[in-house]
Amino acid sequence: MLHYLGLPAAASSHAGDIDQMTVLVHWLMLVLFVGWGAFFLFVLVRFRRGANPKASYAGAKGKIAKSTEIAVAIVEVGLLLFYAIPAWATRVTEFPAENEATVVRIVGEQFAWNVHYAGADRQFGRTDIKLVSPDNPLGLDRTDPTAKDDITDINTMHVPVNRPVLVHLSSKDVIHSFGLYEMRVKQDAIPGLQIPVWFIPTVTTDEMRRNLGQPNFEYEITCSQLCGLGHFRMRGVVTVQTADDFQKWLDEQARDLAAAR
Amino acid sequence: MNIPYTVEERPDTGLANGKLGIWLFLASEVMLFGALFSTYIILRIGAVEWPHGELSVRLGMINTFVLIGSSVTMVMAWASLKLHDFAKHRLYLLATFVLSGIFLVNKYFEYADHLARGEGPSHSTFLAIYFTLTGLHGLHIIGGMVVMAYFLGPGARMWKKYPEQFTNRIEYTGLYWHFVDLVWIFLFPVLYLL
Amino acid sequence: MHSDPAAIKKSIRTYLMIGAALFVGTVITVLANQVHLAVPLAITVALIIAAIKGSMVAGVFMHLSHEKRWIYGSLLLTVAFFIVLITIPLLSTLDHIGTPIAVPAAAHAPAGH
Amino acid sequence: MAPRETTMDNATTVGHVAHGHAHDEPHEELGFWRKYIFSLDHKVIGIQYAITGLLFLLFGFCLMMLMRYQLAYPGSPIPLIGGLFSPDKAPGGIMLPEFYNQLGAMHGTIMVFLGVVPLAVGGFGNFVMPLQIGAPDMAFPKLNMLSYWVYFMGGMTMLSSFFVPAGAANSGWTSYPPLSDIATMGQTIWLFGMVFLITSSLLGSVNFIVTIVQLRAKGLSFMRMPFFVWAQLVTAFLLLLAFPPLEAAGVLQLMDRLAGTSFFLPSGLVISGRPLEVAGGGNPLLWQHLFWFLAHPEVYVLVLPAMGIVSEVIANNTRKPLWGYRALVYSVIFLGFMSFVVWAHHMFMTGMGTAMSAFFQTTTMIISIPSVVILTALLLSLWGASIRFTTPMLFALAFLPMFGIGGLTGLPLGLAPPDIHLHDTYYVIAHFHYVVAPGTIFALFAGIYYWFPKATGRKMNDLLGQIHFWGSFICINSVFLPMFIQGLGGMNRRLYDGGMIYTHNAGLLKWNVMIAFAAWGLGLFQIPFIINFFASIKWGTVVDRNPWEATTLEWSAPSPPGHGNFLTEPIVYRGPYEYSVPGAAADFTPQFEPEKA
Ligand code: HEA
Ligand code: HEA
Ligand code: CUA
Ligand SMILES: [Cu+2]
Repeated sequence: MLHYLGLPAAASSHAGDIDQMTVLVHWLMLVLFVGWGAFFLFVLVRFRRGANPKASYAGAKGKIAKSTEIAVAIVEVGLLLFYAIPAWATRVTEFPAENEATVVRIVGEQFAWNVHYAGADRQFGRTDIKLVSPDNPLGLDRTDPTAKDDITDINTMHVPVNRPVLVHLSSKDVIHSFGLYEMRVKQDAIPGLQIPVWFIPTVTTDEMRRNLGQPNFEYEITCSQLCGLGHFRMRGVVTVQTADDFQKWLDEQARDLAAAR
Repeated sequence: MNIPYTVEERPDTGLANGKLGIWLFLASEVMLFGALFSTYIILRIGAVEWPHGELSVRLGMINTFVLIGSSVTMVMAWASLKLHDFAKHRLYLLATFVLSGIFLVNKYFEYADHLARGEGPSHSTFLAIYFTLTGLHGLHIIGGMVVMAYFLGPGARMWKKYPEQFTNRIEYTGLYWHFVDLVWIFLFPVLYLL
Repeated sequence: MHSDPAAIKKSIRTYLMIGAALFVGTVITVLANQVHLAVPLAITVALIIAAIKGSMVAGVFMHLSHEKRWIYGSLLLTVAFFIVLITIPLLSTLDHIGTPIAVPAAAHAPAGH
Repeated sequence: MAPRETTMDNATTVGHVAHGHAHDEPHEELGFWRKYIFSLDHKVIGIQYAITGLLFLLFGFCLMMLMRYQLAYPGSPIPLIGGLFSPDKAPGGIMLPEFYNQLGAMHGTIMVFLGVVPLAVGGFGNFVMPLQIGAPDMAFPKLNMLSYWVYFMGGMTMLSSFFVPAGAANSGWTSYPPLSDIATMGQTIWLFGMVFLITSSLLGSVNFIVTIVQLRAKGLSFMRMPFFVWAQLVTAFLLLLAFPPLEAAGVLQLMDRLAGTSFFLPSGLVISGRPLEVAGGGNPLLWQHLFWFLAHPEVYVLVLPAMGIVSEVIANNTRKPLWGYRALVYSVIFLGFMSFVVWAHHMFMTGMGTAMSAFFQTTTMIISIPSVVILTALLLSLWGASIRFTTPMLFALAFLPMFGIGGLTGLPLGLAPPDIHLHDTYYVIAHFHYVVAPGTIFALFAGIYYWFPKATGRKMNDLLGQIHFWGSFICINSVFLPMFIQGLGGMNRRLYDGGMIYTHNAGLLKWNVMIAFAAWGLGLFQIPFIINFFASIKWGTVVDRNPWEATTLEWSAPSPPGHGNFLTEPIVYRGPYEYSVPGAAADFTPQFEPEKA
């Protein structure tokens, strides 16, 4: 079934659970639809005026209806209790600890994703909306000691594979939505709120390119909430790397920062 | 051809059409103000600090008295019709009209005072809610006054021809008016005191 | 409902009494507010008094104390959804995984977008 | 037009009667305006609603056919009509993103609030319901006329917004702030339009409830009411209690836009690089709660009347009683009640905690059960039937599997974890279009073919009807089925370029072309219907009172019914669907036929 649903390739630790649930629901839907559909078509033929000139006042007998309805109810309860509710709980409660995760601040704006790493000191520098300017979209206060080593970027995000990623999601202006289809992640970015999002990428970009045979494949951040006339082009890229590659990238960024000062 | 139960009550429901109609309308009004109270609660929960004593309790209290008074005169206006005392009815209805006028004048001074101090709706969440809630309530007052004016003026003619129906209409007007009063009874503590 | 003059006369007396009671209730609310109670207590007191006054108006002036099945039914439904409308959005706001971003309130300027 | 002649002559007396002092009034002859435009007769008002609603449906559809061109061929000039658009919409015939968003928002708004609801409730409700309960008219005819005209003004307001600077509302039919708070002037017009539409609906729903409760004919107990009337009753309650919160929200958003308040604007917003000069302290999610508190019940407002119509048509064309009438009634009541407590299933991605999401997932699963019950009952009604495949019956039958698809695909959306993947993708678009387009719209077509003879005294042409059905059925499925594939593949909705910039959509773009052609084909297949509709008014075969040999009260009135509807006061002797009663002479025993001792 999973294959036939044609979902994008899964690339996070929890994607399996979600896909499994999607598959189960679609089985339920398929069974119901085919069951009723078959009954429907049979009845249309069997009881057309030609075949059955005199309708029966009594109509259908028996408990088929009640039993199907009860069956549907039971399956739905099962889906809720054993899949949906627990799975959701892990999404919104079991966040990784800051020290054993790659922590990233992501701030949506019309129409870009600002990416903010705390740098070596693992502390995000102070930001102030009064400092916001074209070359400092986050309004990061570089004079703040904790901000000196902060790494910022736009529309590109780097994360190491097989290590929890903890995103602190927010927005500067309107509601955006942080969608990562391969990771089965989606979360609205709501101004005035900082919302945590977590996932564990399990396939690096390079591996995925090989698996799919698409040399130019990228994990894409899609904006999934109408946010204005640029909504359709509010695209970001997530590069999932091996731990070393990621470390290399971090060092580069640090060097560039030093050079800049 | 005649639409049944415009005046007399339908035996099995015990209602005339208008009675059920006005109550359903009030039901929707409950949901309207319900949403606004919900807004008030959510914004207040999320507020960093909430201003106190920004409004003049004195004016608010006076207006509460005025509205309660108008509710009494309104119900009296209806009762006197039931007693077939049309003159009294007009007196009470007029009183209700005047009282609601006083309420609005009072409100005007309150608004003017705030605006003079540059405290418009855009000044703070509290004032935004204050102006929106009292503004909508004020519109309801004005609506009520229009209806009363009608029954004091041209509408009154009906009394001669169709007394019971006129009485019903005054009753429905009263129901609406008491509701407006009822809303204020909640608005006053919520906005002025808490 | 009551239409014979005697009954009306009697109910008029109740109307006046209720009117008086409402005045008193208002005074009490304001006084209760003068003695500065703890905020939650103040709120409950004020709302309880308001509720009592409200039910007086509804019960007597609007004759809800004796109405017909259909009106009770409709209002019951309304009250149910009213409660939903007040509580559920509030609960959802409280049970939210996001944390408000503390911002020094922006300059109080008459806004123009 | 035939029905108007007869229905409108003494229209206004109805009004006076409503206010009780018509007994001694002379019948003055009415001028054209009072007769055809400002009529107080529920049948005329119903027809006015229906035609206006149909025209808006057509308009909303045309907007969409434009959008589908942009999605199929992004950035290439619209052929033929492209030149007609002003440069701020489509310079050189190439649609701008601004314009695309306007079309999207207005398509949704128009279809829901100006098309389907006015047709299903204002049109069918007004015309059929009083006839089915044996009432001479609505309880408050003047109010009835008022609600039509307020609706009309709302519609005109919405249309006018296309011509204001920067065009119509462009924040989606959901109008989420802060985007809508800072949006262009069109949004203000949209809000005023909504205030009109909501007011109209409120007046209408009060009128409907009072009419059903108070004006039922002698002997028509609640459990003898046709299912259509039940559906209208529940719908009216939904409108009455769910719309006011949106009206409140609309007022708040107007305050934000016009008075500079910040109900929906949190502190510290930075719009295009500049801090926004407002007090702040607002809450954007508050709007979503108030909006969906209406908009979820609203979707049942879209479907309940459709279910009512389908039940009537099925009972009539199966020539047997509906299966489980009581189950149907209880389900529709329960459905209406539950629809007030599921709304936040549209908000799972806003950061809901475990408890609330568990609550809304559960209520959402619960609400699917009554729908299953209703569909099951309608399906089992076919068992033992003697099915006449008339045009209305074809549309009514098609409704069942189409609603089935739409409804079933609601289930994965109702479970939060699968919704992570499906939220805001074309899967959602496909889900609800299956319920509203091949679902509700088909049911409305069924209703038009079914009651047209009652309204005009003439039947619509069957051949054209069959062409209309098969053409629409094939095209509309070719439009919406591929959207499930696109949605599962992760194609977002509301994308101006049809998702071109995303590499993961590469394999899905081909469908956009096919969908576009299917949509235009769907448009073509509406032409036979439009021709049929207007031609039959003049040339359709004349019919008597009861052409379908039906059992409900409307068929005891003349076709078209005169002023006051019934020649003799109707009396009800039995339930609504007494078809093929054993031992009866005919295969239908109308509600209004006295028992012969
Ligand atoms: C008429 C309109 C209508 C109806 C009836 C429904 C019915 C349902 N809807 Fe839908 N919905 C919409 C209109 C509708 N919806 C709209 C407009 C939106 C999008 C708004 C927007 O974002 O713009 C939406 C969005 C929407 C969402 C949000 C998705 C998202 O944004 O992420 C959800 C989530 O729970 C949902 C769930 C449901 C459910 C569980 C039902 C259930 O009630 C369905 C129950 C029905 C069944 C279970 C079918 C049973 C039938 C059978 C089993 C028989 C089959 C028959 C044959 C085969 C012959 N809907
Ligand atoms: C009742 C609601 C309704 C209906 C019926 C429809 C009908 C259709 N809708 Fe729409 N749609 C919405 C409600 C509706 N839609 C909403 C709420 C949205 C979301 C908007 C948003 O994003 O904010 C949406 C969005 C939406 C999108 C997504 C756009 C985007 O996300 O960018 C698309 C894309 O194809 C689409 C297509 C269609 C099509 C092809 C039809 C077809 O089925 C049209 C069928 C119409 C007809 C068959 C016309 C019938 C009428 C006549 C024939 C007239 C006869 C006249 C006389 C006799 C006088 N709709
Ligand atoms: Cu950002 Cu859409
Ligand atoms: Cu919904």
